[in-house]
Amino acid sequence: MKQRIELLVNGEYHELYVAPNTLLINVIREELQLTGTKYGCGTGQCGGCTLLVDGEPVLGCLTLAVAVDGAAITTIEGVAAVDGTLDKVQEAFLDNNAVQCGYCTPGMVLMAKDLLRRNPHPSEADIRHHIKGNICRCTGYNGIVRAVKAAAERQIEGDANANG
Amino acid sequence: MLEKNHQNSGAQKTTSSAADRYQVIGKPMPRHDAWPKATGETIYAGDYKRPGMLYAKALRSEYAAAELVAIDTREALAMPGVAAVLTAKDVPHNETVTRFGQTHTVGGFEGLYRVLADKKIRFKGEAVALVAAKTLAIAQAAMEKIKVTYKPLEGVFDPETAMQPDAYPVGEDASNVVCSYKVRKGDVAKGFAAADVIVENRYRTQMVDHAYLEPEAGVAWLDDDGVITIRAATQVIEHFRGIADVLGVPQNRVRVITPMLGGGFGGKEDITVETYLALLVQKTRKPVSLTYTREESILAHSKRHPYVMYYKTGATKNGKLVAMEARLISDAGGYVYLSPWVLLYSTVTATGPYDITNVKVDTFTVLTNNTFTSANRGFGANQPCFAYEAQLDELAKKLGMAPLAIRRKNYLHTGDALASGRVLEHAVETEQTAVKALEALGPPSRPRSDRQRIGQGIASGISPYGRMMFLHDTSRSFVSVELDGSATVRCGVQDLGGGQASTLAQITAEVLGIPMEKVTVFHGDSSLTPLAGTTTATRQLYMSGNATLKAAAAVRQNLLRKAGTMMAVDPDFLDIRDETVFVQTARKPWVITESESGECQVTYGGDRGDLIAAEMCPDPDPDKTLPLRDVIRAAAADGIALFNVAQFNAPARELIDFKTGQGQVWPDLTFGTVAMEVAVDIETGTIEVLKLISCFDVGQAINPLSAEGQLEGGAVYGLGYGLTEDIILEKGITLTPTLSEYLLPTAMDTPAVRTIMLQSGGGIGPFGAKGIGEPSNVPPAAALANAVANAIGVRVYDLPVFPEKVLKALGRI
Amino acid sequence: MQTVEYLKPADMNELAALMQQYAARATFIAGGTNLIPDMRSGRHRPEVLLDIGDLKAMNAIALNDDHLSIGAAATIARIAADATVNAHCPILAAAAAKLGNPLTRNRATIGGNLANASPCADTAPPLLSLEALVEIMDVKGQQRQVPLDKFFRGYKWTDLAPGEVITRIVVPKPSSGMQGGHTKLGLRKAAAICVASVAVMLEKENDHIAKARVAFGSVAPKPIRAYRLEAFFEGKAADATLLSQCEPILQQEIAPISDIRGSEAYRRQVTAVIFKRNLQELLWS
Amino acid sequence: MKTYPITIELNGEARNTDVSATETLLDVLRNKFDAVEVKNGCEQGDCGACTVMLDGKAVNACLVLALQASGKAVTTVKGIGSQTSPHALQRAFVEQGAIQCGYCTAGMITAAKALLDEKSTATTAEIRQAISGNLCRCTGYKKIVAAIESVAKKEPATHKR
Repeated sequence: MKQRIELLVNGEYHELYVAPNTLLINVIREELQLTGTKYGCGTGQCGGCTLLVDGEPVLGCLTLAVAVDGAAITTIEGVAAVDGTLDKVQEAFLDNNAVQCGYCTPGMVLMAKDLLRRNPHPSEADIRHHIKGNICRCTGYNGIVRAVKAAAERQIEGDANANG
Repeated sequence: MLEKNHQNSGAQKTTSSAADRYQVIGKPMPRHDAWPKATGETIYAGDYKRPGMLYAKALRSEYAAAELVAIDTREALAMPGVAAVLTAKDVPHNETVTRFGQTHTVGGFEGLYRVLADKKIRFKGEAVALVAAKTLAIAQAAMEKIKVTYKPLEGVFDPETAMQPDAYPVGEDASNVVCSYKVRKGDVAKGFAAADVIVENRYRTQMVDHAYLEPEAGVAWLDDDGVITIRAATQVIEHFRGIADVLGVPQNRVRVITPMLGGGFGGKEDITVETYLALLVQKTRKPVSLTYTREESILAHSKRHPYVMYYKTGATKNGKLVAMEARLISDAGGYVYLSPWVLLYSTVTATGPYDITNVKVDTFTVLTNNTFTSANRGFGANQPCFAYEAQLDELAKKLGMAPLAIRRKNYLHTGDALASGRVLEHAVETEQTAVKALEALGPPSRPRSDRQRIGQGIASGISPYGRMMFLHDTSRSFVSVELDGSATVRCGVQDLGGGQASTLAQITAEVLGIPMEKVTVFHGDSSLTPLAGTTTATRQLYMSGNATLKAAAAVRQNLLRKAGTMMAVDPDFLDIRDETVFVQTARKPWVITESESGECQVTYGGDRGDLIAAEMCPDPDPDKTLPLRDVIRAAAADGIALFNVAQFNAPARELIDFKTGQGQVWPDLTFGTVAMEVAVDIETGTIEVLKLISCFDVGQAINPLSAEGQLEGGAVYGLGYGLTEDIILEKGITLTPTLSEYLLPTAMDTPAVRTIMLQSGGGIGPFGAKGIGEPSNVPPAAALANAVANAIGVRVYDLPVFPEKVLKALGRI
Repeated sequence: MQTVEYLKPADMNELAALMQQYAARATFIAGGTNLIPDMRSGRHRPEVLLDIGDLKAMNAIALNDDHLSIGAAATIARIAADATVNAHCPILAAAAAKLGNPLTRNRATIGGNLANASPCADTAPPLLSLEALVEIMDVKGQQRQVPLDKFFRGYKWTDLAPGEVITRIVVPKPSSGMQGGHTKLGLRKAAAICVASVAVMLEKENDHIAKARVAFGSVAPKPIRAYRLEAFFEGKAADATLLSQCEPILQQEIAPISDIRGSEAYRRQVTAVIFKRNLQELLWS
Repeated sequence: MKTYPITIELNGEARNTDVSATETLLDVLRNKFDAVEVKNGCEQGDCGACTVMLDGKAVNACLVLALQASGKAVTTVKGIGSQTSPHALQRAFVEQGAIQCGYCTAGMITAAKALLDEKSTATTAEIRQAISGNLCRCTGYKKIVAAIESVAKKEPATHKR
């Protein structure tokens, strides 16, 4: 028996009928065809399927879709502006060579955004701690850490400009 | 002269010296693309899907002639699920000029190309706005919400009216005449004075549709590198340049991929869905899919030009043609597209395959508010054929000669010149094709009732293969061998269903001495396969066949050099057969010559493939062999290139003299004859085709099964032109928008076409092949009209030969 | 986008109940070969679709004492192949075999062909010449039978009131002396829309024509019975002069239009030809 | 948009989905069941590119509502045979050059299969008649008719699977 759920994904409303055991990652990737969210392990050990659900990071592979009925979800596709203009975190990832194969990047970017929302001035230790559930096999994390730091600085600059 | 006569399809391919000489060439074999098509696995343009794909629709003008006053898209844009609505103002470069995959600009031929209608509507069906939405249903609903304000204008729908100085201007220019050409040879006045009989008639051909089974379709997306990638049914992947120009992005940021096409016939030569898709992807950054409905296809893509043709032909009493004067007017419809090129083809072929002493030809192509016209299989060769062949029969009738007899007095032969002065240096076997075709037709059947009349008719046709020489045509192909002995071809050909890709596999297999199944062809990708030019103008076997032959020959040469070292034999005496290198004692090695101008001539195994007595190998040891795979591995270990990318350059000439029409337009031409027998019901006008023989000099059939298929299919394509197909327009409005009104021949209307292939070996394609894709459909309509005239004693001068026209000609209505 | 409802009654009782409930809002679908393209193009925007295609009662073909009963949802392909139809009404089977193409014949139904009431409806001329009756059920479940000729009221206009449905076609069994002929002219040999068609039923007694029934398709706003032509032949001796004498009457009976398939003049000419050929065939061969 | 559940036995496998009243069998086969071997040529029943067998009878999928096909068996060309286990018709089409662009092929083979299932010894005239709703623009039909003929004659008893 399918259950009706409502989701606001990247600002867009969806009414869906899902089986109670359907995982959120499958709804995002298959029903909504937002394939930016990656499948890495299916057991919550890699962070590839990280999503922001009502602003909180959540692993799509460990979350039932029915459990997030009514939630607002952000996927990597919802981070950049509609016209393709990149978010500051994405820009920082590019500038700091934080992207190699790119498979962990969506999860990393979302985690970084989450961190910066909570802590606009994170230390390197804060950053490493925050992304510890997101595995990267290419970069050795240095570039990612640099990128998050740079994003934090830009955010401050940006805020300062906005304020000034 | 080699001849193969295929009464039945399939297996009983005769032994000929070609069959002995080649391992793969000349052998009937299933094409490599046939299996996935038979089992439903081929993914055509409209079958493809991308995650998150949007669906597009094009809103089209309701009027054939109107001023576009205003477009209000707000309501459509506000609908949930609508991602984009575009009008002319959203197109970065809405107005450019039409180019046709050409890399060499020739002044004076390009016409205005407008992506979306702006200011003035020129034909009904012109795209006014584009919509992309989450579902097709939403896109459709949004399209209905776009408010367009038109101010209807008078319009002009008849090309002869449109030529008048005070005619309604279709476009922005005062004159509707797009261009005109002349051919002048001798003095027609003197010629007619010397003629014993003269016939003068007005002929009219109708507008027809390509009616490929696959409507225009494509899917486009932004790839990971931000390149706009378009996977669409197109005959010209090199439109990527024109698309990039419209979008205002560098040409290397647009990629066009073409999967197997569900037919093209010239209708997918101009851009159809590609630019629309690219614009919507640029706007939404999401994958977008667009497939035309059948009605849309009939309304909005190009058609074959309707012609009005005035022909005056004079002959002496023994049947020699001494003068011909022709005036041809073609209806270009709303936009120029390929009309100037098509007209040039008609102009130069207006005299047919005949030697006429004095010739005067004047041709015009004119804009009207009808559906625009452009390339359609035959490209301007079909219309004059209907007229010049009717003229021949009328003259024969007046002179009391048989149709074949008058033709035999006048056929051009190898070494003769066209009225345009071009000397036909390659094989011209028209007379042979006519003799064979008529012979195969046999004596007329007996009528089955007193209301039935039996008639027989023949028509010979002339049409080129290869593009116009002033376009400086080129093609490229990549061939490599793999370590396991298989081979790979990468070539930018578009495969329309004629076996364009499969042929390349066959050529490669022949050259490398491996079975065809061991060759894989990757085709039709503007970014990843070497560009091979357009699949138009019956040029791919000629151009890309030769490029592939050249590349494969280079790989072969590298391998044989290595084998020579390994076997201690001069590589010139080595050959490959059945994946084995051996000492060849019976034929000459490869000859590839390239002139200083870059023209290329490829010859295989001696003079056009003839067996030549061996210059005996100094150490002929038949037991000395090496498996090809071992040679490949040894060559690889040595770092010898296992691949080659070759470019084939067609011979180039500059523009012809437009005052006289003198000059050389094409590299070579194909000649053939169609013979038909019909039964006409003189009370209802109903025509039944009893026999249809198609005889062409194909030069060399690379794959006889495919070549026969082209002749059979071309014959029926041409039969439909003669019999039932008619895009009927009333003030620019199509009255035949579906396939129940636009009548293609069905299996019930079609006789079992009998094909006769002459194989002169005298073509300039690989192994002496000529192109036959387009030529095969040129004579059938003319043959039908001649057969009907023979049956009923009077002639129908307008195509198609509808039953009603038969009764009118008979004076019964 | 409008929401369309779809309901598929299991039997005639359910159908009657649904018809009563939805009345004029209901659109019936059986083969759908006309309706589905019309829905796609927006020419037809139904609210409620009642699918009668699989109703057993409406698919039956049965021979009774004095008539043949053909369920309205019987497909054209079935009618063309049916032994009973071929035995008793061969001209109906022949016309059915020429309708559309083999694929559409497997879906299209006789009820749909008649309800669509196109002047070129292929089964109409034979059924008119067989003096068939159309059985109609109204929204209250009441049945009535209407002669086919009265059923066709004009161009694509029938006796069906909104919400009514054809349940079956009743074809009186032709007397054993009756012979029939049918010809359809189209521009192709298959998948052709009719340009002109004729159906003739004739009974000869000795050398006289005892009874004549003639119908035409595609030569008037609707398929027509040619009563004056019938009257002209009845009681006359089967004489070759009839062929020329009947022509003015025939031309008065028909009122063809000019369209993309043929002009009025062409239709007049060929209608006379195919009619006379059928007559000749029936009278003298 | 009101939807209804349907079950179709597609090439022997029960498939479920929800459809609106106006969706056609063609829409559902191509868009929901990914059976893109069923081609869209005109959506009017004029071309035969979308021919499938519905309970054994050849029909245009564009002229059948998906709901009308519910509970019925649909066979596409993929249900007739595959490259590893081809039907005699598919082999004949390939080997005899009856395929050019291939866009009509799936429908042609399906229409031919329906014919031979009903009459395994079909004559040439019956073959031409049976495929007269399937348009082909490339081949001129000759090799298609010959391919079907070769199967009809060769193996009169074996094409029923």
